[in-house]
Amino acid sequence: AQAKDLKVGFVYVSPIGDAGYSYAHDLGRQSVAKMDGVKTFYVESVPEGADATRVVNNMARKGDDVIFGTSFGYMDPMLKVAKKFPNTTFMHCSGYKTAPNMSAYFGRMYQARYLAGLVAGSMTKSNIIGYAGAFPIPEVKRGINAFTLGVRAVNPKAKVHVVWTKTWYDPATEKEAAKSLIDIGADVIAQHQDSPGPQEAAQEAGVYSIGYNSDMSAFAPKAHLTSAIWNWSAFYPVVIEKVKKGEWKADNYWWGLSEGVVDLAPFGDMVPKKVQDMVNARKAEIKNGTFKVFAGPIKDQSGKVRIKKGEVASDKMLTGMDWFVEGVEGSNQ
Amino acid sequence: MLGFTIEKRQEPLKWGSFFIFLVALVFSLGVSALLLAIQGKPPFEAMYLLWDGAFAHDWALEDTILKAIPIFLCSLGVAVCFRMQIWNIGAEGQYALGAVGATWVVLSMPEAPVWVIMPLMFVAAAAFGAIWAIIPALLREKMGLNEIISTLMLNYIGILFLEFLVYGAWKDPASFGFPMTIMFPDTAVIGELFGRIHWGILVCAGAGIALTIFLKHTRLGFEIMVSGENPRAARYARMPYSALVVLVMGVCGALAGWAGLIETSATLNRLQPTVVVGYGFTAIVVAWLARLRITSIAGYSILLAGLRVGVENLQLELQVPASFTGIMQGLILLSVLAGQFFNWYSFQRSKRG
Amino acid sequence: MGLELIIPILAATIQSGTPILYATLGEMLTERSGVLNLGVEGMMIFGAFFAFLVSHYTGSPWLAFACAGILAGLFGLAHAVVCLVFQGNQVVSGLALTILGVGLADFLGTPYVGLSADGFSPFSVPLLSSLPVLGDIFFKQDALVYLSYFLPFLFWFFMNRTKWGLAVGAAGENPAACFAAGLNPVKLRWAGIFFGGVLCGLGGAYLSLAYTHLWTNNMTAGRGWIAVALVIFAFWRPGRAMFGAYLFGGIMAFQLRLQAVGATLPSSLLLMLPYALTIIVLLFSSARGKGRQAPAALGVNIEPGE
Amino acid sequence: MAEYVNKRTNRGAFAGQTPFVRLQGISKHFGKVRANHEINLDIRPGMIKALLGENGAGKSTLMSILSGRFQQTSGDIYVDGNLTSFASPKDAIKAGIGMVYQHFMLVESMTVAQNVLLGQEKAFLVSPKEQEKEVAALAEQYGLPIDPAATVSSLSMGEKQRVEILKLLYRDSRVLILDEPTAVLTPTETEQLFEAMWRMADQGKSLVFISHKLKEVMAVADEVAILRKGEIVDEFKESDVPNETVLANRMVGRDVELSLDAQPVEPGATVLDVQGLDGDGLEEIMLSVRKGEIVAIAGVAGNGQKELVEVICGLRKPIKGDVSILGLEWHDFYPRPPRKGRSLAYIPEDRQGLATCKFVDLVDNFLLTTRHSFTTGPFLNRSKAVDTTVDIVEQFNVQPGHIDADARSLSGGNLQKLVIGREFYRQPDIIVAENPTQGLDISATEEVWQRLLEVRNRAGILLITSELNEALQLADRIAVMYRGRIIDQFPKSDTKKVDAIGLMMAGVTPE
Ligand SMILES: Nc1ncnc2c1ncn2[C@@H]1O[C@H](COP(=O)(O)OP(=O)(O)OP(=O)(O)O)[C@@H](O)[C@H]1O
Ligand SMILES: Nc1ncnc2c1ncn2[C@@H]1O[C@H](COP(=O)(O)OP(=O)(O)OP(=O)(O)O)[C@@H](O)[C@H]1O
Ligand SMILES: [Mg+2]
Ligand SMILES: [Mg+2]
Repeated sequence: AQAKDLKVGFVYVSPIGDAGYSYAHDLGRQSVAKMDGVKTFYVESVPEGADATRVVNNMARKGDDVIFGTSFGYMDPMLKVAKKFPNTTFMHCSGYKTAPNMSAYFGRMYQARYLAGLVAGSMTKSNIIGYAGAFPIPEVKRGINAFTLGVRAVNPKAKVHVVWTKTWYDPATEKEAAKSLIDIGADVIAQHQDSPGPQEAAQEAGVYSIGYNSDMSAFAPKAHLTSAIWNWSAFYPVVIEKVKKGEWKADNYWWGLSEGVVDLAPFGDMVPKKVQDMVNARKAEIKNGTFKVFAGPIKDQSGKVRIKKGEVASDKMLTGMDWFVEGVEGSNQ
Repeated sequence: MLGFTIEKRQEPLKWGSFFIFLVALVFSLGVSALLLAIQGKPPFEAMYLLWDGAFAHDWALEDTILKAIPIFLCSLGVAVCFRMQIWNIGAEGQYALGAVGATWVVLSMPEAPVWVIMPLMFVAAAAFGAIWAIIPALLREKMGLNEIISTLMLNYIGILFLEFLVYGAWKDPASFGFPMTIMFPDTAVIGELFGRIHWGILVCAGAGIALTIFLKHTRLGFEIMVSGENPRAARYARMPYSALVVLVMGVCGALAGWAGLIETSATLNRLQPTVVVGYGFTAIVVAWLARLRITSIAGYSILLAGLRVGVENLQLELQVPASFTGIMQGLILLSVLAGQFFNWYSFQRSKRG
Repeated sequence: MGLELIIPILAATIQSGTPILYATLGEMLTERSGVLNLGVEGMMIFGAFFAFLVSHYTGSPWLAFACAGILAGLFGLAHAVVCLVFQGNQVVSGLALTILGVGLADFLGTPYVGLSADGFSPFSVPLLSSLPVLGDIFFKQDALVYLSYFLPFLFWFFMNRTKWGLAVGAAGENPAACFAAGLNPVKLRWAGIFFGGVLCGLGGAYLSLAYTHLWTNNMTAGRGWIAVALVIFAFWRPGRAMFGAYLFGGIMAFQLRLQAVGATLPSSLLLMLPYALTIIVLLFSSARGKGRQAPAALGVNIEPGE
Repeated sequence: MAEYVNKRTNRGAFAGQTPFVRLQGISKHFGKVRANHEINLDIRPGMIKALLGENGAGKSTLMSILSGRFQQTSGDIYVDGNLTSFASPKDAIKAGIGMVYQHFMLVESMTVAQNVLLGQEKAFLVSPKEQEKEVAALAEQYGLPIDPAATVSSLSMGEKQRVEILKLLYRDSRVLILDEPTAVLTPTETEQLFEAMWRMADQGKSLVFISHKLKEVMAVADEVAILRKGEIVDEFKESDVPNETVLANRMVGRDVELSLDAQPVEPGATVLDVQGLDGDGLEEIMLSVRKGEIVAIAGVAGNGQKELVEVICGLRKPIKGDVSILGLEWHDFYPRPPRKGRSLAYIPEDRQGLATCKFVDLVDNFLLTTRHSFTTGPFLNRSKAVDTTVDIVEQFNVQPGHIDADARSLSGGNLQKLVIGREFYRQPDIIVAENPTQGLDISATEEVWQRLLEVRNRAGILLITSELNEALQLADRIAVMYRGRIIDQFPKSDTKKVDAIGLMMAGVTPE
């Protein structure tokens, strides 16, 4: 029944060899490639902006049926191209603009971050938790906030200290950032970069760590509590299936724990059974929708109430989250 | 030793040099093809795809030219500095500052009519870029600070300054916290001229012609040439050496600034950190390959831009990784560079046993 | 900030300065032989990759360290071919080497991202590490750091107290004189480029064997360029190279800790610190006019038949 | 003027021995240029052989072949009767042949001892102390006093030359080639050099001596060979070296006059006035030059002449004291670029490095200091400059006269003529000429001297020279400089003082 293969293109912002964000997306692509009657293509290291327009345009011109753009900065370029190619399906990751032939999608990584925060908050003794952040953009800040909410849910005295590295994959600098956090007394290190540098720092210093992107336990078996991980294989094949069946429609897909796009890696041995049970219970609540991470009241760093009691942050607010919740220490720029 | 000696030519090759360039190019493409063949990719198809994606269609040529525009402008300025033996490797930072200057104008008068906002953007971009270049010029002349180091450091500082603004005060409130300014109003956007080519290309042409006339036919141009050939002779002939240093650096900064302006306004329509993608460094390579000659700079800008664009086609069709661009670029540079040797020298069968 | 934070900062300073120190000395050696090689970044990442590769397969960090140096040195010889044989422009050739090196390491290294390999870990030097303050700063590091303590002195000794070092220096100052004295300045420059490349490769190896035990693309992240700048900063003197590398590493370590304790300055501004301070420190020292001059023939090719 | 007394003691001792080196049919081409053609030459032990010839005759090229720096296009070299070939200076050094080049081949940033031992260190590890001891001993042996620990850049020209000679002696060279060694030396240093040369010859070494100064050749040489256009035109043995005039005529191929007729001109207005100039090593300099006169500053190089000239010519700010040029204070005169009329012309010693750009053609080199005469608005009128350059090249006999050739393709003498033509174009009222004939051959020297005498009618000339003969030939007034001071000034007619110049240059004031 294969008259013509479905051609699917992916545009990545960094090389897929970064073991991180683009790599995770590429794993998703590979599961699409295994589907019958589907061919995949990709271009990596495409800077946001003019280059992205050109690449997306060329993909459409070459007859790709579905194009996934996996970085925020591809939003406007894809929108431009989408207008010119009404028969092509465009999927943009992490943005908010849509068109009749363009959807936005992302994963609710913050849910996994919150769970990781529960673990960290239970394990800290010094009540100082370090967080090595990549760039001060909403996606990272949202993760830090969710993590901090998790930490303070079990340990209201704990603080989360943030250091920005302005890198996505510089193991040396990221390790150094983690060490700087350990130097000020942090005994759990979380990270939002793609390299396992911070994990190493934690292992060497004998403190705990929380990974990101994929299960990072191999890098720091003695330190690794858990990781907040991506699983795009749970999403991409579903979309392609929809397109093939003609069921696709423009929408805003935000999938999370319940769909399996994000998850928590297996716990390290040092995490007590009691904590594991508590986290798993909360995970189930999130999955079945009885618990919302960003449910008010939530105050920001200055003590101002940002989300009132009884309210839940909208997806729009989450998309543009530009402030830190109470309990985060550090600059939000 | 090998039965050959090296002879220096009395005159450099003229048309032969183009032939040598082609041979070097073919050689490096051959090595690249070989690398691909080792990886199990079809080498001839790959070379065809490269050509196809960079030059063979209207749209491909448009893409290439669009990319060549900022490279050309930066390279012009860099070449002027190098002619005077001022090692300005700060075009990247000056480019960033130019983008900042232009954006500053847009943000402070978004409502202004096009004939006010556009000229002011050009003035501000030139001024910001020039200031970023004149700082190291003054440090060099007044304090003896090596300009390689100062321009290199100012690159980092300039780019971080751009980030500081865009992550901070200049962030578009409607950008959902992402580091980018508001969209420029139409009055501040450099429009299309033919096809997707915007009229920034006219700026290139103008700058190229003006600079050629300036260097060839004016007294200051002559003084710059002499100062580059022999700074001591320039001092002897009482040329205002320090002022000339400031002048060439200023010109380079202004041109790089314009490149930043054009890229921001014409292709991004707003300022965001990704406007900085290394054109300033590519410009150094282009300037040297062109041996600082303006017409050659145009050619090499298009060549290097075409390579960057063409390799994407390779990625799409053959799943060749992006890093292959770097490999090809490096190989082409090295072999063209080595080939230039034959412009001045030839191997002769040695006469003595 | 109290002593309990200053000591870790200084210890971190040494660690983050060490890869830069290796590379700076490498570029310095090449420049002292009269060749400007802007390919430091390319050779460093080449070294970083092969160090990781060899260690990953053999499990022997020392072997990996040696291989990284040799392979990076051999890679650097492309610069020698272009500049010494074909009289190519040294600036472009070096840039090309960086572009090629980063590309190759990326191309070859992608399958190894995310794997880990054995490497060097810190150990305390008996006796010395129990010194108050100094022990914690200097003597609880890894073997490659200890090695690097000797490097500037060895460099100085080689250049000033050995036959070959003096010859290399002469090739950088006045190749014609060197030739007339019966030496072969072109060969000496080959050596300068090779061994300079070796040191750059070792600097890269430090990143993937000691600083972290990982390989990723773009691992050097601009450190090669810093090394090029530091050679000038150091006025071509090895002792000052140590000062420059530690200064730079120190400010980097300092600004991260400033963030960690909760400073609310925007990170962009903090990240400017190392670059701005490099200029300022250099201004002070060049204002005092205490610089050794650049090698007189730096960047000038030796024409055949001259 | 001092006559050199030949102090050889055993000239005859080596007579009849086979030559160390025999050159047979040596030719050398640079592209189309035929620098040497079919040259046969013997170099014998214990002999000082002088090579004479005009600029560009091929002397340096021939000796560079012998020292391994160049390879001959054809011809053979025999050392001790055996056919040899030199692929590099290393081979020549091994064969015992060494050369002191016209432009020294020293590493300025290294010490004397390091330079002498460069490439010859006996062990891998080098001890500066040992090296210095060794070099000091060698210097002692040949009477070439030098501080082995000094950095070369701090040495005077004469000392640098001693380092070059020590380098050769350290390598046990049997043949020492000295290319225009006296061009940069003071009379005393020249004398010391000659004594060293005699001592070396007496010990059986062969020396080749290239010079344009016939007096020196007559004094030191045992044998003379004359080159013209790449060929040997004459060879004289010890016994039959003819007089200077004959040598000069053979060299040039026509009759040359060896002395000038410098009729004094009535001096006019003061064009340069220096009052109490102090600082930068200068002390209380008082000096004035009037139109129509040539004032020579005689003195050993390095006694402040450079600083004085740089102040007068605007390359250095006066620290204390008054300098007035053409009636204007220094600070009023010097912001102005060089323009036609009411201007100062500077003919520097360093023709290649300072007065011209090597890789630039003659027109642009001409424009260097005359550019303001060819400027309209911001533009430079190059076609007019081309015409003028053609005129100047013709008028001043610059050979070869291709104006689109690079400056480096001109020989020293022709480059100097171009510089002089250019500087005279602005019709300056004051001319500062610094060793204007250094390195030039006889006919070029003669031409330059003539030009300076001619222009005296409308300008005042300050002549800085380390060559006494030049001062005596040209000057109306002579000032002697020593350690930054002018220790005496007198007219050339004051024969008593003129005789004492040599002493004054060494800092001894008579009376
Ligand atoms: N490297 C070179 N390339 C091309 N031509 C050269 C080179 N060296 C010398 N020549 C030419 O060879 C000829 C002989 O030059 P050479 O330097 O031997 O003359 P010379 O007798 O030493 O002159 P001078 O008295 O000025 O020192 C000249 O015509 C010169 O132009
Ligand atoms: N690279 C070169 N290309 C062409 N000609 C050259 C080159 N180098 C030297 N020459 C020629 O060689 C000649 C001799 O060179 P050299 O440097 O000995 O100058 P010179 O004539 O001896 O002048 P001076 O005695 O004042 O130094 C010059 O006249 C010049 O014509
Ligand atoms: Mg000569
Ligand atoms: Mg000469």
